[in-house]
Amino acid sequence: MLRLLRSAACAAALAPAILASTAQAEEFSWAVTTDPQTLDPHAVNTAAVLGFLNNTYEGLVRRNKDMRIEPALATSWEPIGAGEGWRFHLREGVTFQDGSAFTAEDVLFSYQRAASPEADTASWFSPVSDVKIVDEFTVDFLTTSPNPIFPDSIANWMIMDSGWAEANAAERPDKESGNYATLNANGTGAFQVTSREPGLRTVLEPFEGWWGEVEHNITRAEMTPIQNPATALAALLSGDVDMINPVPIQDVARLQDNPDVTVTQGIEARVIMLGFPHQAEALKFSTDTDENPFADARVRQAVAHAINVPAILKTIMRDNAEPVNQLVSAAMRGYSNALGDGPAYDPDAARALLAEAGYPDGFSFGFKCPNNRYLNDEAVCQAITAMLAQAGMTASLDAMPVQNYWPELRAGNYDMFLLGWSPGTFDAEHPIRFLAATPNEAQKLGSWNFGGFSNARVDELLPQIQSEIDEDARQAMLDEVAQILQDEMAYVPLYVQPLIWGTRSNVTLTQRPDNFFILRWVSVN
Amino acid sequence: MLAYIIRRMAQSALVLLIVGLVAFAMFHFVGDPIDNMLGQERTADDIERLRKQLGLDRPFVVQYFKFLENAVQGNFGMSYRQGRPVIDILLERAPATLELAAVSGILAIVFGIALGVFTAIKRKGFAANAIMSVSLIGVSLPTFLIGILLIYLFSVELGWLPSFGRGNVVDLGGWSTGFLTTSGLKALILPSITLGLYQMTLIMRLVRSEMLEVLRQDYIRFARARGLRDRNVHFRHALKNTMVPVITVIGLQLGSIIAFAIITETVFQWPGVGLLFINAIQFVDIPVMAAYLMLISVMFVGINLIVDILYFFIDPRLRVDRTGGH
Amino acid sequence: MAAPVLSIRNLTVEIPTRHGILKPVDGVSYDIVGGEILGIVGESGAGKSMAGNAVIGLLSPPAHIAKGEIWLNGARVDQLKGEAMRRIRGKEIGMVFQDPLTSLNPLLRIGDQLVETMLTHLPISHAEAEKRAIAALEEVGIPGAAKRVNSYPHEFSGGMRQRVVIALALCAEPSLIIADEPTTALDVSVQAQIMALLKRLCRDRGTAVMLITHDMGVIAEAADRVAVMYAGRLAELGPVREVITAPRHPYTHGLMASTPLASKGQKRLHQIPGAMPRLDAVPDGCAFNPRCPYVQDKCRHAPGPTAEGNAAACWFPLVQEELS
Amino acid sequence: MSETPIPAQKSRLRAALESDLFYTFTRSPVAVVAAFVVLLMLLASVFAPLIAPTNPFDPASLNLMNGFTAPMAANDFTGDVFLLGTDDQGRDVFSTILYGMRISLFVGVSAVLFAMVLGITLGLLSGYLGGWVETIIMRTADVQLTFPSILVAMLIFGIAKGITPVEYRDQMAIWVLILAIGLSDWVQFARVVRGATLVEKNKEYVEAARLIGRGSGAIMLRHILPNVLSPVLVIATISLALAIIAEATLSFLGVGAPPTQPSLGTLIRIGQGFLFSGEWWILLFPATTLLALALSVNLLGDWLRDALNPRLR
Repeated sequence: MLRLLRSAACAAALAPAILASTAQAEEFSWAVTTDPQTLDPHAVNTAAVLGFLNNTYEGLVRRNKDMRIEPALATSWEPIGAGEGWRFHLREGVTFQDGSAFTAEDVLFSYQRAASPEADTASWFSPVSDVKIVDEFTVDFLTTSPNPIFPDSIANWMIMDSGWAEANAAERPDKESGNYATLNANGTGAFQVTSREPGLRTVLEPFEGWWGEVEHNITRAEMTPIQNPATALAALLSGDVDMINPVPIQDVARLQDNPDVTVTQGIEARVIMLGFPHQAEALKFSTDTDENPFADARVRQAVAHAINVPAILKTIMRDNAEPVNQLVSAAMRGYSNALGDGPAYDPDAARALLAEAGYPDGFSFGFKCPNNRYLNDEAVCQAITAMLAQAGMTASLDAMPVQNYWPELRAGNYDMFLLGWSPGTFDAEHPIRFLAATPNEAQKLGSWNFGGFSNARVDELLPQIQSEIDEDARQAMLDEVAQILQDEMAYVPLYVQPLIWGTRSNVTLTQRPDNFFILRWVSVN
Repeated sequence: MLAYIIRRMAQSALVLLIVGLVAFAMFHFVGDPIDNMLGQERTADDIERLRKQLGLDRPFVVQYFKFLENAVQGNFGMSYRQGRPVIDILLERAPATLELAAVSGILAIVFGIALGVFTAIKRKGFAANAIMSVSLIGVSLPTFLIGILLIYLFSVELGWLPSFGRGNVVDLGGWSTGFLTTSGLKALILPSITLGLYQMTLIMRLVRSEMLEVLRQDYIRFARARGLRDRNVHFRHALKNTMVPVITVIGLQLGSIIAFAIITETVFQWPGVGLLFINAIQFVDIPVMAAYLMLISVMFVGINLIVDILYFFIDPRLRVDRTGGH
Repeated sequence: MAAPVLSIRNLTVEIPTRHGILKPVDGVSYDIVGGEILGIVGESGAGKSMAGNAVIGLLSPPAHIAKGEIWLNGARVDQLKGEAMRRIRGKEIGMVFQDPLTSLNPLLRIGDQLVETMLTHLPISHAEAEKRAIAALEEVGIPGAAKRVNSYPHEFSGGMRQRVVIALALCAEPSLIIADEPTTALDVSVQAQIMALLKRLCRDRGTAVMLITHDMGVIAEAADRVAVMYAGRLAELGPVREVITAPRHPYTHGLMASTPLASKGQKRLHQIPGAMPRLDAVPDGCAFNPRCPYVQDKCRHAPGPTAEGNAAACWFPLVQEELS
Repeated sequence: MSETPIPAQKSRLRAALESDLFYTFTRSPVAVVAAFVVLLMLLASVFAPLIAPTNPFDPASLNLMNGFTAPMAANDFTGDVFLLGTDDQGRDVFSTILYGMRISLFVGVSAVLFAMVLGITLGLLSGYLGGWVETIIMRTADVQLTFPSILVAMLIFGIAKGITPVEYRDQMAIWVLILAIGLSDWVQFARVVRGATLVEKNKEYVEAARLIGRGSGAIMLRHILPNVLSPVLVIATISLALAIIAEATLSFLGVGAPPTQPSLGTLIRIGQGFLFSGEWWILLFPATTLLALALSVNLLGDWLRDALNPRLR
């Protein structure tokens, strides 16, 4: 039996590719760099997976075009008592794509599933002590302490149909062996997955029974992973795909001049920064010192002074990124407006600080950097290496693929490293919890604080921030932490990574700072 | 002959064992799969638990024998990344690579032999010398650059051919083929040229030098002295003798076509096993990497076996001591 | 005397090199009539084989015929090119090479090699060619020819293979056979058989034979006349018996004296002092003059007279008693 | 990459060098031009520090604001002018090419030398000694051929990086590359040398040397080795071109020379990112240089193959 996988496109294939994309106006195809490794919304907590699944699964709440929380499967929610938890009122008449109805049972099941040890999303629910079904369309989430940001923190928690999961033996996520939910999806979202070939293509078609108002005009959408940036760009230029993410930064200017292509730019949530081995006795890769200069805040400040961030943004990022003075971007909740600018580019000041710290002739050290994780990461690290050298700090740069990078950082094989952080909750509390809190395995704190930065005041403020309901009081504490981190220069924040999407010019879409590509906001003209 | 084949098979099995061992040794250095299986909110506990679950905490030798034990039963485990049986993924991807390799291989063999014979016969001619020199460009630029330049020219600038992928494929009972659709055939052109160019050059040069060697043999002089037509001398007498050493190398080349497909597939986003392997490296998908290397080895050993059997048909002297090589 | 099958007139082959133009064959003339075996003898490098290659048109470039004429059955062939010359090869001139081990294509059955040769030159059907192939093998004395016709060359012994080669050379019934050292690579015991075979076949068919060899024994046994070559030139030409028993050129004399066949009775073999000059250092005058025990002034300046018909290329030919 | 076919070679290399080789060389314009290019590039790499206007490997001397300057045009910010422009780091492309060529040639030559010494040794041993030595060596070669060279190189690169102490890893990158490419390349040397050794060891002169009591080592080195040198020389030349290309390919796969000390391959890998963005010079000049270098070496190898094979002359 012959089965045409893309029946409609056969005729189109005979015509030149550019005509094909306009002739099939409602067909849309886009290229991503990383294929989502699973369709299970609770198995892996990464942007590639959650971003894609937002098109087919939905949570109780969702983010709108401005990243604000808006009702989704819950129509409204309110705190219970004085911070005992949150009550969600569920939307009625919602069905899953397989036709079964959405009820409070599904919410409870999805909580149990997403909070299970097998899931990768359990940390979202660490403040939750219990979940109770009040009635068929009301659910209570009880928290151990007041949790003002809880609705925000579950925006990517997606609801799965309990009956479907049980029928297909997918009651728990299975990262190792996978299960039915790894390759199949059954959400309540605007699109349903009609074909899934991992690593090759995933086809989405509109879900006719969706509860929401349709803004898009897509009849069929196809997602293809393309790893090589040049190939992806060629595919966009030749019209083989309608959208690519990201556009290589160096190509932005050229694309903007191309009438067939539109570039959509924005500021991502991801802050790029430098990290240090705060607790190390000595540098691992130095040839001229057996101390750890980076343990001294003055040396870290010297690093900040030595780096010409504007020059990096001008050349390597080509004016497509914004400098930043803290660990979150201005688009995030809890961003500290009160915080002053960080150390400006000033090589002389850097040298002076080094001399003050006892290193008038500088020192040598090893600088680890990923080469396939962040936009132009390797080039940025090279530029930083050059700038530090000009201030007397001789870095030997070791750039490596990310799969080797994290193990190196965990093993402490670095004297300085590059890190990008995107707060999953879109809140300034997030990086404090993961990057600045003293590492504490039991309390799940500081789990990405490789250098072991430790400040008693920060550790003291963090639980207060987490439970403070008053916005102003909370912001004051966030400002204080931001100030401490800047004074200590725990990390040297460099810039906010840009979002650069390229589309054919007949496509309109909305870009969100979390870099999620939301298909229901796309139309093809 | 049967005894010979059995002996070859035994040797091949040994080769596979060693390949497996080496492949496994490598995995300790390609990185840690854990980071790709967990999101940024994972804890050290999560890492340890998953490591244990995957058996990564056990000694390397234990892991290897476990792998062998399963592999013998045709079970290559589950992909860490896709959570599916590796064997399914490989079977799904193999047609793309095999079709690409087949087209590239045929291009390389047909043009390689034709041009090799031509340049050998017209050794002093201008055209032959021009072909010899120009062909070197094919081996003097890295494959990935040739691929990117082809995309730039034929997809972006001219818009004639697709820039990536396989086009539309038709499913023939589990085998997806791009041969039956126009877009599938068009999609094959650039990748197969990119992949075949290097091998074509090698085969051409090999055929030329072997042919020159054959052409100065006594039996060719004798054939000429008997007044046989040039066509007969070149294609019946010379080419057949040329093929004896050439077949060995072509066999090896076909194996490396499949390996070199890694690069071509990356450049053209060709959904074959090579791309799968590169992705597997990126995500430290150890079972996929191991199975891929075993697959390559099996193919290679198979090709070598076929080459050996071909000898029986081409060379009546049954001279199979190829280890001497040419 | 009948009209010669092959007639070579003043043939000169040249090879241009960076050391100047070499003349491996320099002004050689001789005739061969049908049924006659002309032995060409000389040391290696004397130009024997080169002359044979020139006749059959298989000189490998840059060697080429610079001067002279080659006539075959009354037609001039030295100026024929490509296809015209190819039609003559095999059809009018057969050739037997030195080494039967390498003369046969190892990958083709001998029957096929015979058939393809006949089909190339003779207007016969494939079936007829196959029949004749078996007959040809029988004729050269291959036992069980009907079966062996399907065998591959490596399934034959050296002597048998040379028989096959002779069958191949003769299968299109050429009027001239060039046999280039046909027995050198064979066991002594087989040599005589092969020579006898060649001799018999050619006598029967009236084929002219150019028998190139360095072995005076073979010449003495098989040839009717002999041409002695030295440094590309013809030193002496004459009936075998005369040349062997009464050489007139001092080189021939030396050659005979150093051959066991002709010098039996002598206590030790004679040796000519020195060595044949390299082609890029052929001396002025007679090429043999530096080694000649009878050299005179004239020999150092004037090239020897041309040996034609029945003569020696020597200004002062020996007139001597028979050696034996 | 497979073995390059070299017909067995009998004449003595030295004799060829003394007379005919040089003669045929002068008669081949292609060879003369190729040799000239190779020589020029060799000299340029050796004397790169003297020729290059800047030292691109000295990070302290770089000015990022010079980045993306077009050839022979003044930079928007600094007003500096560069012959072949600058790359994304503000490095003078001409200088990076000179230094990159140095790395490429160093890696290529060292890898081939390494492969050659290893291959000749193992080839001689297996050909001359035979028996289990031969079995082990040639089976190992078979196993290695089972692994396509590019995978072998990746594998060795991975393992070597893994077992190198972290402190030395930065300096090791280049050596690891050499090891990886060299180890993936020895098989063809070994095969050819073994084949030639099998032919030579039964020759009368080897027989004679054995009879007068020469030791195996002496026979291999003094008698057999000189006779296998010319095919080895030809393979070495072609391997050099292959090694340079292999280094570039490894660089594309992310296991090449470090970006702070880029080879030609790394430069091309970086430059291909700028193919569509208009900064053509970052790709074009290194790619042309690599092409010219590899092409010339290949042409030389071609010529050498024909020239050292008297029967084809």
